[in-house]
Parts: sequence; C-alpha cells; structure tokens
Amino acid sequence: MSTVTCTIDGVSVTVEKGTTILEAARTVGIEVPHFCYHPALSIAANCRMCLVHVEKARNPLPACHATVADGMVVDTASEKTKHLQEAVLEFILVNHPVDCPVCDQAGECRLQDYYRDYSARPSRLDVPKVGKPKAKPLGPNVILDAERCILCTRCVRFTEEISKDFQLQTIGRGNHTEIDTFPGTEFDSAYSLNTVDICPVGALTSRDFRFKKRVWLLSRHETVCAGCARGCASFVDHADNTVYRYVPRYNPYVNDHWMCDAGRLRFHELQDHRLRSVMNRDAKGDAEPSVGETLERIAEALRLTENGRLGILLSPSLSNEDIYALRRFGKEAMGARFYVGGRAPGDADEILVMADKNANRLGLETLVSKAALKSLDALAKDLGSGAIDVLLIAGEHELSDAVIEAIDKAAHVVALTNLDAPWLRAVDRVLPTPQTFEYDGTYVSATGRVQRFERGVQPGPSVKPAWELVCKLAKLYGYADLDFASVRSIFKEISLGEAAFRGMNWKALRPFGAQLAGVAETMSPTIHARAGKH
Amino acid sequence: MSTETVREYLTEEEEDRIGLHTQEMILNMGPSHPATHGTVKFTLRLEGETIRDLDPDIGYLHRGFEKMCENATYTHAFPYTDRLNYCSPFINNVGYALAVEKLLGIEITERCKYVRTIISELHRISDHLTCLAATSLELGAFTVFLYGVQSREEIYVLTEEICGARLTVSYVRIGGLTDDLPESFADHWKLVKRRLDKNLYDIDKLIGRNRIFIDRMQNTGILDTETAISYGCTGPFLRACGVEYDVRDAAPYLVYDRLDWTMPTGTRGDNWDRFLIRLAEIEQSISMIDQCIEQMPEGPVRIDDWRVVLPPKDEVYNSIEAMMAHFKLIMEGLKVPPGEVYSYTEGANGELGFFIVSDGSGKPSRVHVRPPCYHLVAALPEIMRGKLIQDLVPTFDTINMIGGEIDR
Amino acid sequence: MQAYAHRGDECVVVARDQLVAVATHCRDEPSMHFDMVVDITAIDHLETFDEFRFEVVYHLYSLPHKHRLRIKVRLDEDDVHVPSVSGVWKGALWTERETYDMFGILFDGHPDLRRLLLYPEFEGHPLRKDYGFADIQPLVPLTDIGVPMSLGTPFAGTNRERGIAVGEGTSAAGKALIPQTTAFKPDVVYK
Amino acid sequence: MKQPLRPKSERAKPFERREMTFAEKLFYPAIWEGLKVTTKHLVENIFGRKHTVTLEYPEVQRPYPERFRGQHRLMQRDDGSPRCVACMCCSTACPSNCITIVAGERPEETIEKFPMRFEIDLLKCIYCGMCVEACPCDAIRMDSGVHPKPTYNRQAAIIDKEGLLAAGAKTIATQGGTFGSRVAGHLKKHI
Repeated sequence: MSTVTCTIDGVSVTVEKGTTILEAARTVGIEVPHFCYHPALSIAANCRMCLVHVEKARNPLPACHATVADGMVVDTASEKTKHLQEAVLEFILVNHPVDCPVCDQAGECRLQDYYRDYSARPSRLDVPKVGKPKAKPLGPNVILDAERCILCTRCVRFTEEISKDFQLQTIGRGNHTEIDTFPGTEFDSAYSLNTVDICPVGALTSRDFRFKKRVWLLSRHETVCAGCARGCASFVDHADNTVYRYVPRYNPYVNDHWMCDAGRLRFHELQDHRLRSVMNRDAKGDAEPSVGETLERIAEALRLTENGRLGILLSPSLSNEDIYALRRFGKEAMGARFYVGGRAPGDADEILVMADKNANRLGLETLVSKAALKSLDALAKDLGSGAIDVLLIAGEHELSDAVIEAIDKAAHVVALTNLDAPWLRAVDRVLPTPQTFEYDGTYVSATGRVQRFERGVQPGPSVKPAWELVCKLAKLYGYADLDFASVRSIFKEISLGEAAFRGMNWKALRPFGAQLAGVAETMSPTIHARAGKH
Repeated sequence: MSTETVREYLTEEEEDRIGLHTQEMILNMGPSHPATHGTVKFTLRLEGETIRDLDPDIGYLHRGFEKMCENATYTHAFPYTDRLNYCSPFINNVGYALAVEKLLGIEITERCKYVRTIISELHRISDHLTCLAATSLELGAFTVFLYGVQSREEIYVLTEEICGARLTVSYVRIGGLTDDLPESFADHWKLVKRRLDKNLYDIDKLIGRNRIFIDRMQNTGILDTETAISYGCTGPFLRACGVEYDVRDAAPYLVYDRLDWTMPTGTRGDNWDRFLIRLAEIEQSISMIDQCIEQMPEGPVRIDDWRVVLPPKDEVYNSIEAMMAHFKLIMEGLKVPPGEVYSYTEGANGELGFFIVSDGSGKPSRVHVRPPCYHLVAALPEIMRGKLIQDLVPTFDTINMIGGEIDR
Repeated sequence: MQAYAHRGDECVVVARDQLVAVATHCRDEPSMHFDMVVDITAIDHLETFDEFRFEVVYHLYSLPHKHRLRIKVRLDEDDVHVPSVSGVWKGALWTERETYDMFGILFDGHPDLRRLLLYPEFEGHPLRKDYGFADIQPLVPLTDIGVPMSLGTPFAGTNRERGIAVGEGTSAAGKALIPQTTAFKPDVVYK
Repeated sequence: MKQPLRPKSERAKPFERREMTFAEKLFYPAIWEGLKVTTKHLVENIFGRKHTVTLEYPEVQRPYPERFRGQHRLMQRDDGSPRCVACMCCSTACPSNCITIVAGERPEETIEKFPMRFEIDLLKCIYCGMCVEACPCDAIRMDSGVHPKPTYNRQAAIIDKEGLLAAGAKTIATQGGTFGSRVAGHLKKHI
C-alpha cells in the first residue's frame, strides 16, 4: 500500500494512504481532542471537537474524518486551532447541566478533561438551558440523563455496528434531540453497558455502579474476565478491598474494546458467595481451623493412600499455575487419576459470549493432556467401584446430584475452591482459594490467547491460591520437589517445559498476552470487522 | 548518679586524665527540660560547669512533613506548612506558595502581594515576640514574658479575624489567598499597634538597662562570623554577627523593594545583639505594615486562571464551566509542569527555603524544607564548646529553635 | 559535567569523584565565592529515570555576590556513596546526616554519620520512594540503660551507646522508648 | 590581614551599644524602674482593668470573628433535607481524612443522589476549612461559631448527619438552574 507524508505540528509523519489526520497524529503522540470519534466505530464527525487548521484549506477540517494527503501541513495546537477548540467546547457546554456533584462520570469525563486542557475560561453565553428527561432508565442496566448528552451518537453507532441490535436512535430535532430507544422497547442488549464506557460524558450511566463510589477514589488493576472461555481483557476497579466494577481493557486479539454485561456483573456473585474460611468436618469447637492444621490432616490421609488411589477433579476455571502444580503433585507423587468438571455450558452469541463458561479449558487440556482427563461419569463410576480412596476437588464446579451422591460415599474428600456450592456438603475439608481478581496468574482463552491477571483485592488471611496450597501439601506429604515461591517461577517452568508455552515471558504477557503455539488466531467476526478494514 | 558510681566505671588512665577534682560527666538535658522550650534533648559532656561537648538530639516532633507532601496535592500542603514554624505560620504559607508559583511561572496580583507582605510581617512580629518573651522568662523575667505574649495574643486575635484560626491559619493559596483582608483590618491593626508600642516600651523599661539581665546576655553565645557563614546561619543570628544579609534585601520578593525599611545589624554576635536585633526588627515590621496599608491598591487577591485557583463560589454553583474547573482542581489538584525550584523567603529566624520537584502530576514528587533554625542548632555545639552550662539557656533561646520546623 | 537552568535556578550536574574539588573551587574562586551551603538534600527518581536513581542536591549561596547555584550528583541504586563536603562547609554536617537518615545515602568522610531526625532502630529510609506511605515500624523493645559505657569513649555514637541517664525525668534511650512510632501511620477512613 | 569579603547593603544600620552608666551598674535604679512599671500596671488593672486581656471565661465570652472556623454544619434545602449530594469533594479535599460519606439514590427526587451517611470525626479534623472550600453545593460550612467541645469518649466526637443538619440552616445559595446571576461581569470581560 502506498504511503503519504504530511507535517503535523512541525513533525513529519508518514502513514498509509487513507489514514485520518487524527490517527496519523496519534502515531507521533499528538492527541487531537475528540468526543464522537472511536477507533472501533464508524466516523460521524459530528462533535467538531477535533477541528484542526490545515494549510491551504479554506475551512478547518475535522481531524477524525479528513484523510491525510501528501504535503499536508496540519496544526493542532496553534492559537488559531485553540480558538476553535474553545468555541466548540463553549457551544457544547451551553446546554450542559451543572451536574458534576451528582454525575458518576466526574473524574473520567471527557468534558472535564478537555475543558481544563483546552479552554479553562468562563462561558460568554447566558441562555436558559434546555430541559430534558433526567435519570431515565433505558433498560435493565443503563440509565440515561438526556441533559448531559452531547449527541456524539457513539452509543447509537455501537448498537448498529457492534451489537447489531439497533436498539438506540436519536429522536427530535435541533437542540431538542435526544437519545432514546424505539417506542415500546427497552435497551436490553447483552452488551448495553459498553455504551456507558464509550459515552464520553455522563449521559449513560451504569445502574449497577451508580453512586457506589467516585471514580477518582478507585484503584485499577488488570485482570481477565472469567465468565466464559473468551477471557475478555478487563480492568477491575476496586477500593477498600471491595470490587466496584469491571471495565473492558483494549486487547485487539481477544475482545477489542468490548465486554458483555453478564461478564461485567459477575463479580457480585463472586463477592457475595465467596468462601472465606477453612471448613473441617471433624473440627471441634467454634474456632476456625487453621490452613496449616487442615493441610496436615490432608497430608496424613494422603500418606495412608496407596499410589493410584487419589482422584483429582480439576476445574477448567483454575489458572495455569494452579493446574500445573496440581498436575505435578498428582502425577509425580501420587500417580493420581484426573477428572474434569467445571461450570456447565450456557448460551453463546456471535460477538463475544461463548458457550463454554470456563475461563481456562484450553489451558487445562494443554497442561494435562486431553486423554488423561476423564469425565464426571467416569468419576462417579470410579467412586462407586471403590477405585478411589481420596478425592481432591479443585476450582469451581457445577455437579449433578448423582455425582454429589457418589462423592459423598468417598472416604475422604477435600476441596480447594472459592465459591459456595451445593456439592460442598459432600466434602470433608474445604480450603478457600482466591477469585480471579484476588491473585496473580494466567488463563488461556478459547482462541489460544495466554493472558495475565493481577491481584487487585486482598483476600482474607486464610485464602490461599491453589498452587500455594498444593506446594505446602506436597511438602507436608513428603514430596520436596514441588517448591515454588511465586507464580512467576511456576510460569517460568511452564514456559520452559511445556511445548505450547515455549518462549513466553511473564513480563511480556502485558498488555495483550501471547498466542499459544499450535492454536491459530481466530477472532470474533463481528467485532473485528472494522479492525480488519484499517 | 553519685561521684562514687561514676568512678567505678573509670579506668585509672581516665582518672589521671580527668584529675581528682573535676570529673567529666554526661548530662541529658531534655527532651522536656523547662529551659528547652520545644522538644529537644542535649547530651552534654560537662567538666564542672564547663561544657566540653554538646550533642543536640532533634527529631522528637518529626511528623514526616516531606513524605506527607508527596502524598497530597499541592494545595493540601498548606495545613501542613502551618505546623512547621507554628510561631509564624503565615510566613510558611507564603514561602510555600511562592515556591509553587515560581515552579508554575505565574505572577500573582498586586493586592495579593501587599496582603502577603502584611501577613508575613505580622507573624514576624509574633515570632520575635515569642522569642523575646521566652528568653526573658527563662532568665527569670516573668513579667516581660507576660507583656510579650499579651501583644502576641492581640496578634493572634487579628490573625483569627483574617483567616478564621489563631495558629493553624491555612490562609494562603497557590495563586492568591483564600480571601481578602477583612474590611476592619486597618482599624484593628491600629489597636494592636497601640498595645504593641506600649508593651515594647514597658519591656524596655523592665530589662533594657537591667544589669542582671544584660550580664547574662552580653558576651555570651558568640560565634565568629566566618564559622557562622560556614554553618549556613542566616537571619537575626547572622545579622548579629554584622553580616548585612536579609533575603528581603538581597533578593526582594513580594513588595519589599517598594518599602522603606532598615536592616538592624549587630557588632559582636552575642545573645544581647540578637535580642536587640529582634526588638529593632519588630519596629521595622510595624512600619512596613503601615506602609503596606497605605500603598495597597484595590483589586482581586487571586489570579484569574481556573487551572490554578478555584473559581469563585457563585460561579461554581451556577455555571458548568466553573463547576468542572472546580472538580478538576479538587480531584486531581493543580497540574504543575515538571521541573524543580528552590525558593527562599526571610522567615523569622532566617532563610526559609522550599525545594520542590514536580513530575508533572497533581502531587509534588518531592518537597524539602530548609528550616532556618536547623542550621543554627547545628552550630550550637560550636558555640557552646568550652562555655558555661548556664550560658546554654540564653543562647538556645536567642537561636529560637522551633520544634515543628526543625523536626518537620 | 552538565549544566542547565529552570525558572532562573542554575544547576550543575557533576561527577561524584569531582564533587569535593568542584565544591572547594566554588568556595575559593573569588568570582564565585560560594561561602555558604544553604541546603543539602536528595531526590529519589525511582519511577522517573532508569540510568540513575538518586540525585544529591547541594544549594550554594554567595553572600557578597548574591548568586546561587545548585550542584547535583547522580547516584546509582546499588552504590549510594558520595564524598562528604563537610570539610568545605560546616553547614554540611547536619544536612548530610539528615540526607543519610532519610535516603540512606552514605557520605564518605563525614565525621559523624548517624541518624538525625529518626531513632537509631528505625528500619529503612522513609523518603525513598519504595518506603510505603503507610508502612509501620516494628516496636522497639525497651532497652536496659543501666550499663553505662566508659566515659573515655569518643563522644560520637548512637544514642544508646552513650546512654547514661542523669537527672530526673530524662531517659537516655530517648526516642527508642517511644512505643510503636506513629510516623506515617495511615488513617483508614472508609470501612 | 586581608578584610574578608562581606555583603553590603544600603539598608543596613549597625546599632551602637551603650555602655552601662554607673547608676545602671548599681542594679538598684533599674530594679526601681522595673518595679514602677509593674506597680503602674497593678494599679491600673485594679482600678479600671485597662490592661487586662484575660476574660472571666464561662461568664464572659469573646465573640468569634466572622471567618472563624468552628464546628461544621450541613446546610438544608427548603424542605429540610441536606443540600449535600454526596459528591465526595470534601472528603477528597480533607487532609486528615475525617469525613465519611456513603451515597444513596432516591429516584423520586430531581436531584437523585443524597448522603445516606455523613460523619465527621472531630478528633481527626484539623479545622483547616478545605472541605468548605471544596464543596461545590454550599452544603458544608464551618461558620457555626461554635468551637469544638470536649467529649468524654471518642465515639461522642463523631458527629453524624442529623447532628450536622441540626446545626445547619437554609442556604441562600442556589445551584444548577439559575441563570443571569453571573452574566454581566463575564460578558464585559470577554466581549
């Protein structure tokens, strides 16, 4: 493809033909302010915030729409352009209500940022503001404040181009234009909360996050959504050891800019039903049994077990490091049999949601070979025939009554899990493990992307990751070879020993992860349609 | 500890060296000794009443000012600076604001300059009065102490009228002040001045020519000029040595170059010189405030830039522009371009310096204070070595160590 | 050597081994005559720069010429030694001690390099960027101060070494007796 | 000997010290002089209280100035509900982290956010006035003219929303919807 060279603020830029001024400026680190432009959406050029002066052009051009031509001289920061930016901001703010104190967007609001950076002076206009509906629920997850809306139509374009359910539109004319759903329908798209993210102002707010916390008081950590096998890259926003929201993180190989509503809101369930304390069936008194003491009991039981009579029920929602530690211990020390459980499959769509609700099935099948993993039916059969004395259940599982009954019969059942579930009644000892946002690790998505997640929230004192528990257990059992100090050291061993992970580096997994060897990159056709065009 | 017990620990050699009649002994003075107002401990090595060596031990009031500033926005540091030199918080406020403004490269309004000069001089008087009163108190002149703090009390009442608090003023802001001087200021100042003049006259009557007092002060606590400079001593201490150095004169800031004032300097560098310089400086400060009130123009006290100062309240309530500017300043603090400055003002005890490093964010990357009395206390062992223990009290008093400032 | 100015403050960056020579020259050269070291402190550039971590900053002032200069020495993280200028200006005696106290920078040739503001048992150097804002120091056990050292020992040393309590209400261990220091203790507000 | 280089200033005025006269060397005249001053004060204070600055406190109280920063109060709307909308500006601006706010939602009102909890810990508060400065709604003020009262326990020093509202009053400030008040000045300034 041919290239063109232009000058932006005195910097010479060479880009592919057809690139817009805004994107060309971004390649050299010059940020042109914009509201309506979004890299994954079509160009509307209706906010006019990105107007720039181009030499020899009669009028200022919108940088998000105008493409670069050879020899073009663009200025984005001169007095002349600054005057344009001030005027546009002044105009946009004419009808904006004085809402910062009650607006959830304050702190991450484009209007606030640009006002400070490009204007910071009082308005000369003094006209009554146009009244529009406030706090109007558009759907189960999104609330609209029409007064705050600047009509950039990012949300409308999102429903048209990405979620493809055409649920939003603009109604009315002139300064009475509003965003709304079609009469009689509600904005119930499975991706509706993405419009809250891309809304540059506080017009669309999340019903779930509304008024819970001011955004400038939140801390942010990188994580991966464990809601399905897609493994959307996301941020976990938390404060005071409580998760307040999940926000998608840009990863062009996995989820682009988006994330489904179910995945975002799943943290409520994880937080409300999480296990915090050690449970021990034969513990006496009210005091919580300690982790060390419980592990010792387990090790005792394992020492009495013959080789080959330990069963390990693995969940595909464990991290690679957990699986690796369990595999090494089970295989090398105990000659264990491996079974696979996990969460039951659910709905899927063409965009992001996958039927497999486990975050790391590919990782499990890579680290413990597919052939070695037996089904739940096999587990019930083995338990019934008495082939297993001790059963170790790791991770999240949804088990049928028949399996639970079979488990109940086993002599000694130990669980390393993080959520309260019905099958826990059949378990003798439970050691709590952290949720995805509470520890460090990696997942492999269904498309073969290895992604890292990091600890945001501090779990309770007795919550320990499964790999750490297994290492301690191995030590108590008398198998000293398994001695990892950190997740990084496990991952290093994985990347050295496992063919599919070869050459991966813990640090280099940021920001977009790495592709598992032997798995072709496949992307969601819908969300990457536009990305392919550029 | 009796003589016998000390002897038990002495080797024969040491006994020979020390001799029979005089024995070295180590004495801890402080940390809450009546003659060391402020928490400081001196470990003295004494031979009889002669100080052989002295080790000031500071840090009892260390609150981590510099670390706190790194975790607060630029504006949040004002309440912290109040607590540096708590005898003259206005001067700290002004010094810090000038440093940040220098880093920002902004010019404050004319009226603001005058107001800042007035409040600085007001608290210079209060600081000097505290020093004079405490010195007299510790040398036994209790009445002088009462007259001194009586005037200081009047200044505190005036301070309260200006900013709403007596001590923890938090009055100055980057780019201006929280508020203009109250309308009643000039009238109130006249009353304060009248009482101050009278009290200074009475103080002079009481101890100005009193031999008991002068004998304790005269020719004690002398540090020669070269050493004082080498130690970095500034302020009344250095001027008492005859060095004509005052930041207000050498590098005039605010409006000091427009005022008519003199710089009293001493000749011998002893305690009595420092005492007299402080008295003379009070008179100069009074005259400076009078001149400022006369010259002060009308106008705003804050600059007109919403990226630095908070917009006026009625604008915030009623316009989205001001509201957004307000929120940005509260949430993130004012953005200061990357760089570093050392800004210095004349505190009551000498050069008060602020060294600020910015990394471009809303919080300073490093704030360092150069407390004036720090260098004076550092020189104290040099002054007192070989002198009598009773001279330590007036010397320490005229050095005027302020715990909050030296320990930070 | 590298020189720059920002907002009118002139600054020179010198190599560590030339520091004392430069300092002496600044003091003795009649056209410079920097007779006063106003302040010495350090900056921790943990997050900003890769090639060095600490900058030791010297602020000089010349009384007769009324000019100022800032001298900087850049230090690597694992070699925090800098020659002391206390032989050039006595004002460096305490300021260097404080810099050692707060940053852990070692001034070679300083006659009495020990902690100044903090107590000897303090762990770490609080103004380093990797010292957490909310870090809490361990409790210092009460020390037996009943055994005085020989009076012939040099005067310098830690507080405890020269600890003989004489007189009432004084404690030689001084700050060491303060139970669990509250410096930098965090305030937890939102529960 | 060479005269050392010293700064010179036109403002400098070395003062001369008077040697003591014979009378002064005798102590007694100076003591007599001092006694005269104190006696004068004594007499004047007995008849007329001319010099006394002290007050007979609980009976006589000094009026606080207008700007006095006293105990906080929460301003009310016309219907008596708090003006505060739980925007958290005050707790963000507070240097001592003494304000605790929990926001709530009430969909039936025009301003749908309100503070469910609003507590100030007066023991932590340093009365700096930053919260008042930070409030964008004229909801919190410190002009109650009441100084913080001592309490018997720490819990009593935490005032809750009801306590703060009881001290408050209706505000005259308007918010978010009045136009015309700000006009003229800016039009003049910018056009």
